[in-house]
Amino acid sequence: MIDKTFASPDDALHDVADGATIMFGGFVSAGTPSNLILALQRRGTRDITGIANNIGLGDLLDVLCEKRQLAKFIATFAVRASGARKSLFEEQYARGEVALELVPQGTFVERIRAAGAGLGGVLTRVGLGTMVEEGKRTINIDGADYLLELPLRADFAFIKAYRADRMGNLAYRMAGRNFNPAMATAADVVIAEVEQIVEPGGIDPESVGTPGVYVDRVVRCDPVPVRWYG
Amino acid sequence: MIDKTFASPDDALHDVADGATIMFGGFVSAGTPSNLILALQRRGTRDITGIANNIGLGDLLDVLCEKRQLAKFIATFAVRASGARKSLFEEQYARGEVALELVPQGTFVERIRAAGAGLGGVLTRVGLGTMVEEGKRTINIDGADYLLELPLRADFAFIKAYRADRMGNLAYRMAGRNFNPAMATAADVVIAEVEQIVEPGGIDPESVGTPGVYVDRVVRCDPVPVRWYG
Amino acid sequence: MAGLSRELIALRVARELREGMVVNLGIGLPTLVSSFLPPGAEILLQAEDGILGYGAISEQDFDPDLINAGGQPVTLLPGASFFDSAASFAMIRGGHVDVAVLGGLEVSERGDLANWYLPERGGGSIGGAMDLACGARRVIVAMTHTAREDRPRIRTRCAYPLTAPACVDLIITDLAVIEVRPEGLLLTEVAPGVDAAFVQARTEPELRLSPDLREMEL
Amino acid sequence: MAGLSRELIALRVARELREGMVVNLGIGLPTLVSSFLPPGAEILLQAEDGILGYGAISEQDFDPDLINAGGQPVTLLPGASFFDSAASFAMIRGGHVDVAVLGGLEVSERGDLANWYLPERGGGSIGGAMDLACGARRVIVAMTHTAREDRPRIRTRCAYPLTAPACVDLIITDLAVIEVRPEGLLLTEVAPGVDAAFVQARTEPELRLSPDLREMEL
Repeated sequence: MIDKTFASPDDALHDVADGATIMFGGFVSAGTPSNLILALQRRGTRDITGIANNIGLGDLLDVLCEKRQLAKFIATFAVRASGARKSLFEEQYARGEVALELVPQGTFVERIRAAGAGLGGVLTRVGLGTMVEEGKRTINIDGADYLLELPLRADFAFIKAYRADRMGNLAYRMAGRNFNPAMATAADVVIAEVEQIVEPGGIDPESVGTPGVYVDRVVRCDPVPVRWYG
Repeated sequence: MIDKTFASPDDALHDVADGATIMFGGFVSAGTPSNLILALQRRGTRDITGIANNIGLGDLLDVLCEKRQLAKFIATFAVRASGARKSLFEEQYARGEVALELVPQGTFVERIRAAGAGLGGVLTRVGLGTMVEEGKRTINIDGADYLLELPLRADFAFIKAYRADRMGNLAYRMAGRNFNPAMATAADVVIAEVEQIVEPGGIDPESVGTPGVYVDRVVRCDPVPVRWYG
Repeated sequence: MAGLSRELIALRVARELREGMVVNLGIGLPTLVSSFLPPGAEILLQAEDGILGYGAISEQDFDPDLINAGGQPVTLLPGASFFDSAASFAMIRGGHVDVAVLGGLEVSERGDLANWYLPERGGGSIGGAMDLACGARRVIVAMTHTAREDRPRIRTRCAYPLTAPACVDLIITDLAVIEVRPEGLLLTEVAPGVDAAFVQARTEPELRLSPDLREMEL
Repeated sequence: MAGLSRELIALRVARELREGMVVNLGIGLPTLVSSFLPPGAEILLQAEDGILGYGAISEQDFDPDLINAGGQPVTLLPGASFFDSAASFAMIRGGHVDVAVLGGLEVSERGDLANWYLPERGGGSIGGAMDLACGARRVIVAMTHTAREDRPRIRTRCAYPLTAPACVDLIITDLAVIEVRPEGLLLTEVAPGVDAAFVQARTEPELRLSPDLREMEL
C-alpha cells in the first residue's frame, strides 16, 4: 500500500541538510506552507538557497532570517521600493548578508515548469531590454529576439494544498494553487502540508490539482493563522 | 452582458473561410468536437490545414476527406504502420493528395501551449537523432543538445467540453480534456461544443478547465454517438 | 493645488474599460480602479495569483486563499475561475489580458516603462510587472505626473531601470491623458483647471496637442 | 514452435513492476500487461490522454471520455486523476514516469529503438512513443524476437527510422530477456525450451551471457 503520510512537519523534514535548495509554494498569504517553514526554522538548517515568489510579505519565510538560515533567495518580490517597513530579509539583503536573484514572475514559474516538464529551456520576450537580460543568451527567430530562460530545480519543494490522500494526490483551494503545482514537479523531494487527509477516491479525480506521482511526503497540519497583508 | 452562445454549430462556423488553419481538440473518442466537424463538412470549406492529435481513429475527422477539404494535416497519429484498415486520409495521403506533418505528441501540445503562452519556443530532447530533427535548429546548453520547437497557432480552434456558461467558461469531463485546454489558448477564434450550458456560477470556480477569456463562441449540441475504436 | 486625486485618476482609468474586457490592475493606485468600474458592465479582473473574475475588495472576512496580487482580500463574481501561476502567466504573456493598468515611476516618450526599482533606495521587486508590460494587449500607466519637487515622470528617456521598452499605450496622470504614438506623445485631455502649457512645463519631452484636446470628463 | 505467447511476454513484463511505480503501457502488446499486474500492489498506470491510475480494460460500458491511449475503454481505480495533454506529457517528458513498456520493430545493441515507421508500407505515426522513449526513467521493449522469416529485430544498428537513440533499458521477447548495458547486450533469461545459442542465432549483435543466466520464471 502506498502511504506517503508523515506524522509531523518535523518528521517530514528529517533529511533536509545544510546547503539545500528549497522551493516554497505560496503567494503572500495564499497556499503558503507555513507549518513546514516553521519546522525548517526549528530544524535550524543553514546555507539554504530559497526559491519562492515572495519573502517577508505575509508568508512567514522571514522567520528563516532570524537565525540567518538563508544564503541566497530567488524570488520575484523580496525588496520593496517603498521603505514603509522593512523585513528581516530586506535588512540582511541591504547589509549584503544574503544574496538575491530577482526573476519576473511569469518567467519564474515557467522556469520551474520547464524543469518539471523536462524542457531544456523556454524563449520569452519578457525581460528584453531590462536588467533581467544580463548574462543570458538571446536567440533570434525570424528577426525577433528572445531571452533563453533555463529550468529551475530544487532539492526540496515545500508546498501547501487543502486536501490529500495517502497516495499523495492533492487538491487545492482557490488562489492557494499559485506556484504549488509547478513546484511539485521540479524538486527531488516534494513535501506537502495539507489541512485534510482523505482516503484514495476521497478527492474527485476531476479535482486533483497535483497527481500523487509528484508528491513524496504528506503531512496534515492545522493552518497557521495569518493576517491580511495590507 | 457577455453572451458567447450560438444557436447552432453552423452559425458558430459562419466565418470559417477556405484556406483556414483549424485546430481540433480530442483524443480518439475523448473530447472530440464531432458536431463542429460535421458542420465543417456541411459548410464545405476547402484547403484547410488541420491540426489534431489524430485523424481517422474514431474521431470523425475522416469525413473531411470525403470531399477533399483538407490540404494539409499536422498530427501525431494519422497513418498506421499496420495496414489492417485504411482511413480515407490514409488513402489520400498515400496518393499524395494531402500533406502530413507528424509531430511527437508531447512536442505537439507543448508547441500549442507555447503559442498560447506567448513563448517564442521551447527546447526539448525529444526527436533528437530521429527524422523529427530535420530542418530544426539545435541549441546546445552546457554540452547537451536540444531541438528548438516553435509555437503552433491556428486561425480557429474547434474544441469540446462538457459544460459551459455564457461567458465561455468551460468544464471538461475525464479524459475529454486532452488537447482542448491548450488549443483554446492558441487560436484567433475559439469555438466550443458543449453538452450543457449553465448560468455563470453554475460551474464551480475550482472546476473551470478553460477560463472564459479564451473562448469566443459556445454552442450546445447533443453528443454524436461514437463507437469504441478498438 | 491643481490635479486629480488618486481616486479621480482611478475613475478616469476606469472610463477606458468596456464590457467583456479582461483587466489586470497593478498594486497601488491601479487597485483603486476596481471601485469605479462602469456599473452593470461585465469586466473580468485578473489577478496574477490565479483568479479571473474577482470583485470588490472585502474589508470584512479575510480568507488567506482569496486575495488579489497585492495580498488584499477580494470577493468573487459569478463566472470566476481559479488557476495556477503557470496558467496565470500564460494568460498574461500570451496576450489574453486586454488591459493592464500599471503604476509608474517614469515613462519615456517612446513608451518605455520604469516602475520596479528605485536606485536611490537600492531596492525594488519585479513581481508580475515585466510580464504584464510585455504581454497585455494595452498597457495603461496610472501615476502622478511628477515626482517630488515637480520632477517630471514623463521623460525623454527613463533614468530608472526599465520594466519593459516601448510597452506603454496610454498615460493617465493627475494632470493629463497622453497617448503614446509612433510619432511621439499626444496630449488628448487635461485635468480640470489645468492647461496644456501647465502640463508641458511638467513633462520633459515635447507633447503634441490633439486637435480634439479637451478637459477630462469625470 | 518455441517461444512465449503474447500473453506470456506480457506476464514476464509485469514481473518488472513494483508497488508505487508509475507505468505507461504502449499500444498493442504492452497493453496486455495490465492483465498481469501483481495482485494487491498499487501500480499507477498512466495514459497519454490524461489519466493516472486507470485499471482494467472495460468490455462492457463504453464511455468515449474514459479511454486509454489505444482508444480502449478503461476503468478507474481509487486515487486516479485526470489532466490535460500538456500536463500528461510534462509528466512523461519530465521523468516522472518510472517505466514505459513499448512495442518495438527493432532495437540496436546500444539501445536505439525503432517502433513507429514501416518504410516498406510507407507509413507510421509517432503518437507518444518518442516522448515516452526519451522521458521515462526506464524503457522496456516488449516484442517478438524476430520478424517474418526469422529476421532479427535486435540489430547492430536499426535499419528503420529511430524513435529515440540509446533509450532502451530492457528487452523482453518471446525468446529472452536482454539488458542493454553500456558495454553491450546482456542475455539474462531465456524462454522455457530455448537456449542461449538459439537466441543468439536469431539476434544480430553478439550477446554476452549473464553469469546468472536462467530460464524465465512465468
